[in-house]
Amino acid sequence: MTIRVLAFARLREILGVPEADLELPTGARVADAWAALARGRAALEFERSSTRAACNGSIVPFDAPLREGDEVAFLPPVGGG
Amino acid sequence: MTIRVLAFARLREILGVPEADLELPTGARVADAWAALARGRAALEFERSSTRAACNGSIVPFDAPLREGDEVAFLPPVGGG
Amino acid sequence: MFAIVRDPIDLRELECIVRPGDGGVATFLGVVRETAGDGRPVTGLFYEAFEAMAVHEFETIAGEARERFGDVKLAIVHRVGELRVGEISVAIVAAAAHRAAAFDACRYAIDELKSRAAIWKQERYADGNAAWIGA
Amino acid sequence: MFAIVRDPIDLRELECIVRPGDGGVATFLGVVRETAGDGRPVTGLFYEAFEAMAVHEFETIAGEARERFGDVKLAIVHRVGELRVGEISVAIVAAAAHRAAAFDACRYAIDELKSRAAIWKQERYADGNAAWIGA
Repeated sequence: MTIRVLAFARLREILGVPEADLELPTGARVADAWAALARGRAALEFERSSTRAACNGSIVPFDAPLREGDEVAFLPPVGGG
Repeated sequence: MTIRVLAFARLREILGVPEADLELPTGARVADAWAALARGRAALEFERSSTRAACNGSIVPFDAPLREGDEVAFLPPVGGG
Repeated sequence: MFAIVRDPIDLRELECIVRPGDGGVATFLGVVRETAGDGRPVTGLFYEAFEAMAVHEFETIAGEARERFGDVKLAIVHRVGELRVGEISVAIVAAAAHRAAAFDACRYAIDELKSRAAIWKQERYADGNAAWIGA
Repeated sequence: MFAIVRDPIDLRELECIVRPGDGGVATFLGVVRETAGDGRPVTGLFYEAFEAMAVHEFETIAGEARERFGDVKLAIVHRVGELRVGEISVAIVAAAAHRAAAFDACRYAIDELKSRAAIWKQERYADGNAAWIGA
């Protein structure tokens, strides 16, 4: 299935693009999307513990299941204001 | 001696003018200036307990002495904002 | 900037107090409401001030705010005369490096202004009556 | 009014939320400071947002403020992109019948926005370096 991935701030810089499509096997979870991104990007490993995930605009745990067409956003610590 | 008197809001309305000169005997106090205004103006009696006095811009007690040329302001309860 | 003004308050003038090190600006605007405290319809308010004393009180209040909340810059302007519903009667701008001091100083200033400054307000009602409102 | 904007924030648009029954309007402006938290000179800030989520969070925060502080109307606008020193990054306007609710809601909104909203800030230093600032 195809998942849309968004990344912001430091994560966007490490990823190199603000968004990308990922092909994941049916039954994949948010953590699998993260692992797919982290492959070959060692810098992402250091970000994992401070990163939150949102699926279709709502914060979800990393073990949340994904469905075809979901939009998964990876959010580093926020700093607006 | 001549004293300048200022009155605001309700007190100004009762007095009929925003300011006036009063002739008072040497040694007169703020309370004497008030009494001179209150003569013939019964409505001022009801205002006395809620009125503060300022002499030359600073709050003073009613027994404060006055000097020639002083500016005495009578202030009803404030209500700015 | 501490002033009693007769014309509509220009907030941009007050905002000139913001300094390059200020990261937080808290503002309070008092607006003429369409109803009195007791619910009666109001057509407008009339304000008057003992200008010299009121301005001096604004300066004193700003000094007290600096003592309490640290390096905060304040502007306090109150309008006098006839105001219609929706018009701004008082504007306070507080600027500081961080937001806590700006908020605290702004709130302190309006609270103290209302309870201490030589300013008076008359409510004018739809039925033609009017009443002076004392704190 | 809840928005992420790219152009300079127009405070007059936010102030349109004021209703005829509102007597107190509290505003907060976040301004780009010339120094970072650690004292280093800053040439500007770069903000980015997950716009849909940030705007939704603004709405949620406004709803929470109404639950806590009563009938208060909020506008929250955050700017993104490159901002220079002195420019406004965020503006919050809170309007209520009385000043306590307006102040409380304004402060609640900026506190919550800073800790929760999907917005990121990069400090850009005079020496050419840059760093993302996390809450």
